[in-house]
Amino acid sequence: MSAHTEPASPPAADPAVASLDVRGLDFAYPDGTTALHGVDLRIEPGERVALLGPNGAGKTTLVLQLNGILAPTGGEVVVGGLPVRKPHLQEVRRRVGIVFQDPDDQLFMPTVREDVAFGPANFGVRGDELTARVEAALEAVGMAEHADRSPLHLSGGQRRRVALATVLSCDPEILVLDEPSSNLDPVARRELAEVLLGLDRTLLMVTHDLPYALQLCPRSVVVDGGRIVADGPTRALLADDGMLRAHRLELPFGFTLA
Amino acid sequence: MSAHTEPASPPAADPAVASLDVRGLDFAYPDGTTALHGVDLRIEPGERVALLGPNGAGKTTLVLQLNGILAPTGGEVVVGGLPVRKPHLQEVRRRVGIVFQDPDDQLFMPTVREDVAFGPANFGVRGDELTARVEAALEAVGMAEHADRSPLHLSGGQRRRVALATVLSCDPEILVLDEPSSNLDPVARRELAEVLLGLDRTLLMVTHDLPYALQLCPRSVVVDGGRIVADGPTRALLADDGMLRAHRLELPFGFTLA
Amino acid sequence: MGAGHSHPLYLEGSSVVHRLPAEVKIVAAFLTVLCVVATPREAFWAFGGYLLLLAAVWAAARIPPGWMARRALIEAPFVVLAVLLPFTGPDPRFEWAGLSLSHAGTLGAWNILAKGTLGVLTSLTLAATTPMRDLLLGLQRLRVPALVLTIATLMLRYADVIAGEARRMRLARIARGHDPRFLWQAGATARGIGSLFIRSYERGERVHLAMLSRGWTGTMPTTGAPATVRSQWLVALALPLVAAALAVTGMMTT
Amino acid sequence: MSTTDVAMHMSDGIVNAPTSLIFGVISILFVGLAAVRARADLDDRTAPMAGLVTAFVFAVQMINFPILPGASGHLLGGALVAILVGPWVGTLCITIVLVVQSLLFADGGLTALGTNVFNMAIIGVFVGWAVARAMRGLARRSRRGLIVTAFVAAFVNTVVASLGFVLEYAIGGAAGATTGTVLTLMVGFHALIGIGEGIITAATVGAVAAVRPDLVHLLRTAPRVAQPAGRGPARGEGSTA
Ligand SMILES: Nc1ncnc2c1ncn2[C@@H]1O[C@H](COP(=O)(O)OP(=O)(O)OP(=O)(O)O)[C@@H](O)[C@H]1O
Ligand SMILES: Nc1ncnc2c1ncn2[C@@H]1O[C@H](COP(=O)(O)OP(=O)(O)OP(=O)(O)O)[C@@H](O)[C@H]1O
Ligand SMILES: [Mg+2]
Ligand SMILES: [Mg+2]
Repeated sequence: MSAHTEPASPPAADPAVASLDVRGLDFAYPDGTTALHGVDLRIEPGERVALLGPNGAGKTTLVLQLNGILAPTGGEVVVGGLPVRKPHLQEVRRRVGIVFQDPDDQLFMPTVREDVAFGPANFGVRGDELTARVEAALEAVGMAEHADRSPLHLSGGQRRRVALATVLSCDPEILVLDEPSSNLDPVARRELAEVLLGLDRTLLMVTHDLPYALQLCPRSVVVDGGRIVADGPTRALLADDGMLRAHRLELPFGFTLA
Repeated sequence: MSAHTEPASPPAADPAVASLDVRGLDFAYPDGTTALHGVDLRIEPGERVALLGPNGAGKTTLVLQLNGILAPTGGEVVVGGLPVRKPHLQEVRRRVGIVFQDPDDQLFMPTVREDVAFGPANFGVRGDELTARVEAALEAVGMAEHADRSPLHLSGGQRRRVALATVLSCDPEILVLDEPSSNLDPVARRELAEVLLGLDRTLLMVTHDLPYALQLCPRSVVVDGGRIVADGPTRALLADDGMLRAHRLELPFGFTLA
Repeated sequence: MGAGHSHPLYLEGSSVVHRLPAEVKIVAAFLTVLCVVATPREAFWAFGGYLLLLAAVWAAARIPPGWMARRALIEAPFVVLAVLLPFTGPDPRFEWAGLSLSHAGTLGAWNILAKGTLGVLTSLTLAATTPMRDLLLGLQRLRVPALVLTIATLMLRYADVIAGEARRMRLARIARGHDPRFLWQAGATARGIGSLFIRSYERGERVHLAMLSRGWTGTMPTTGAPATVRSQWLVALALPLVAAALAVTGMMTT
Repeated sequence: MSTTDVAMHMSDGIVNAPTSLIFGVISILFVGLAAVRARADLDDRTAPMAGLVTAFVFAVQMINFPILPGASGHLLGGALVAILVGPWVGTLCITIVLVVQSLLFADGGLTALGTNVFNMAIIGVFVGWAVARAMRGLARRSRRGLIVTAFVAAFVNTVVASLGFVLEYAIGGAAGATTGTVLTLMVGFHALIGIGEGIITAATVGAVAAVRPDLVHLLRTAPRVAQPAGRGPARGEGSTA
């Protein structure tokens, strides 16, 4: 799905510049928990990458650095050539759209429609184009019929879908999704995969669903203990039993790597 | 896992009395959304049942009726012979332990340990037994090392695990889990399955992960539009393509029903 | 209360009164109550006149008088002072139903009750016809400083966050066998309030950061509400004009 | 409410029209000054804190605590906001609460807004702040010190704010009671309310200081270092260009 009718803001990226470049990133939470140790990660424009790893590995922490919600204690993040720092924040946030792990952190407007319109309206989209984008995003996640309800009064999976729509409607160049498929019913999960495969955008997706990662992302990165411990083609990583076992990963019951 | 050392409160259920008996249950939310229409469901002691269905079907709404958090607009729920109504609520809540869909609905104490101790302490468990139960529950979800941290400052999957522990420590006769495996890493998901298979308790589990349902629950119930639309052996239901398709269910990519 | 949408006292409607801009209604309500307060307490009939005036507004706004009466009963400030005045007021005194009441005190109590109740009814009329979002816009047009409006906007948003977190905490407690009656113990209530604050703050902070992630710069995207026209001012100011006439007549006749 | 609400929300008609207007003007001027001074304390990142404190005071005022049979009081919040966000921002917070309550909840009369703001948002906050400032040494020494400070500041703020009411009544009281009676009544009740106020303020400030000491304005040393924690998104560049 392209959330708007015309490709108004194509990535237009210089192929020599990485879409996302994380360099020697360290981060400690104020209570002293060190969550990231020297993370290096380079993602090219248009790549689709899965971020895998056990609970508490630091995936969410890494994601929150990518548009300056958390500020590194060391190292830096560069988005399409622009360092994630004070003067560039607004532009970085226009480029990087993040779907948070918890939809309740994402939704706050009185109605679903207003929530989905909030992002593009802030980025200057108005009138018919705004309406079209909102419709398209809600259509893509199958929530069009609930547009006038309050996000507070939706089921868990419905809230997740609206959270996805709020970011799809911004049509960012880089889409970062933190466990987007959790709480979705099986068909919604597949439909989301189809939407994401149809987007011509850089994609970074955190997931615990290894088959889903294989389906969507040619490349995967494994994080554990705040470090990147593996990086390569998803199929090759999933075939590496020893590596998987060392980082609390395994293929689910009944799944066969064809 | 049995969260305490001695089997202090075995179910001791009369086999003629259903563990859980839902009769003609109707429910509408205050904003007018009718979420359940005449639901009938009988679960025998010791049964393990999966509750399947698309987003917004009414699964969570049904779960919240089982210990009186939501009160039916029509029909009734009977737990081990006891109607879920005012004078019995405390006893019903001792018998039915619910793990909510959102861990933030479950956790509220300053430390993980206090949160896990909260339930059993309310039900009169004290001293060494309390300590033992808390330890065992935290051990079962692999969170023992985080016992003294604040639940607010954990990762998403870590919070999910603690939420599970807070209910395991109550050692209820009937365990109701709303999407317990979401946000868990693959190994934690398998470990949870092992813990649940080891419990000799009535189990009702909401999930969107059909292979997980097959692995854990011999029987499944499908809900859609607030009604029960299918009820039978899990394997048979998962083989019924037409039924699955009609209710937005499907087996995941790469999974083969052996 | 739904953020920015409505609030418990709002009565959905599309009447003339509902459609008036909020700043016009605020000014009209304030001036009307000022007239009520300025009316001498002995001018009993004037207070009846104010009541009729308000009743006319309710008719125009399609507010059932029963609805008004019920809200007024709940909201009316039965100030302790008013209840005690007839007993504690100065002499001379008179006998009524076996009680010895102060003349000045009883008049004073009537003064507070009559003016207080008319004030509450006026505020209720304003509240019933004005959603929160309009109120903020109205305050903005009344030149309230931008900083105050930002805080007020955030406050309305966070009111939902707090209500949500309070609901979650209550749920978490009762589902695991907590008896909510204990909550009324001062210590437990106070501790609960403390953790509610932290939870709400941290959730509110995350929501705020999520808003920033979607390009928020501190002001809501403009909704393009139409500007207020002179005729709307004229319609609304008719109310305080009649009230002023009543007040002046009251002053002259007593 | 079946119980008598003696907390300080004055209704219309307690003081006469000229007194209402005079205090209205004083309050508008002072709040205008606060809006100017608050800008120094408030950036894009602390604005949410001010919004939350305001919403919190608003929400907690809905909880009435019993004082005597048939009489209840509720939080005024002056010391609480002064300690958490400082006196200037605090004045704005309480003013907003009072305005919204008056306009949308019919709580506190429209013409009494000036006197209510004067008592609770100006006297209440600044007296609370003065006491807390005076005890800052103790507050910084330990958590218990902070809690004691919060309790005392809240108690004093409540009682002194009720004297504002007595002052207005003495100037333009429209009811037939002597100022002496009003003084005894108000101060007596508010000494009791002050205890409830003190407990809630102490517990809230204590809870905040335990997890997020960076949020307590009173404990802050000169230029504020952004140090939020919190589960998900925390510290960082919250502000936008
Ligand atoms: N608080 C609420 N107020 C009003 N309607 C609600 C509320 N919560 C849920 N609903 C509605 O009730 C219906 C059933 O919701 P419920 O949460 O039970 O679904 P669910 O089966 O658990 O879905 P999911 O798989 O997405 O968690 C949905 O249409 C939903 O929009
Ligand atoms: N607000 C916080 N304060 C302190 N420590 C935190 C906070 N949030 C997370 N942590 C800790 O930082 C580490 C990394 O957490 P993070 O949320 O990034 O994990 P994750 O990889 O996203 O895990 P999950 O798969 O469970 O979501 C964990 O040890 C966690 O306990
Ligand atoms: Mg995470
Ligand atoms: Mg659900």
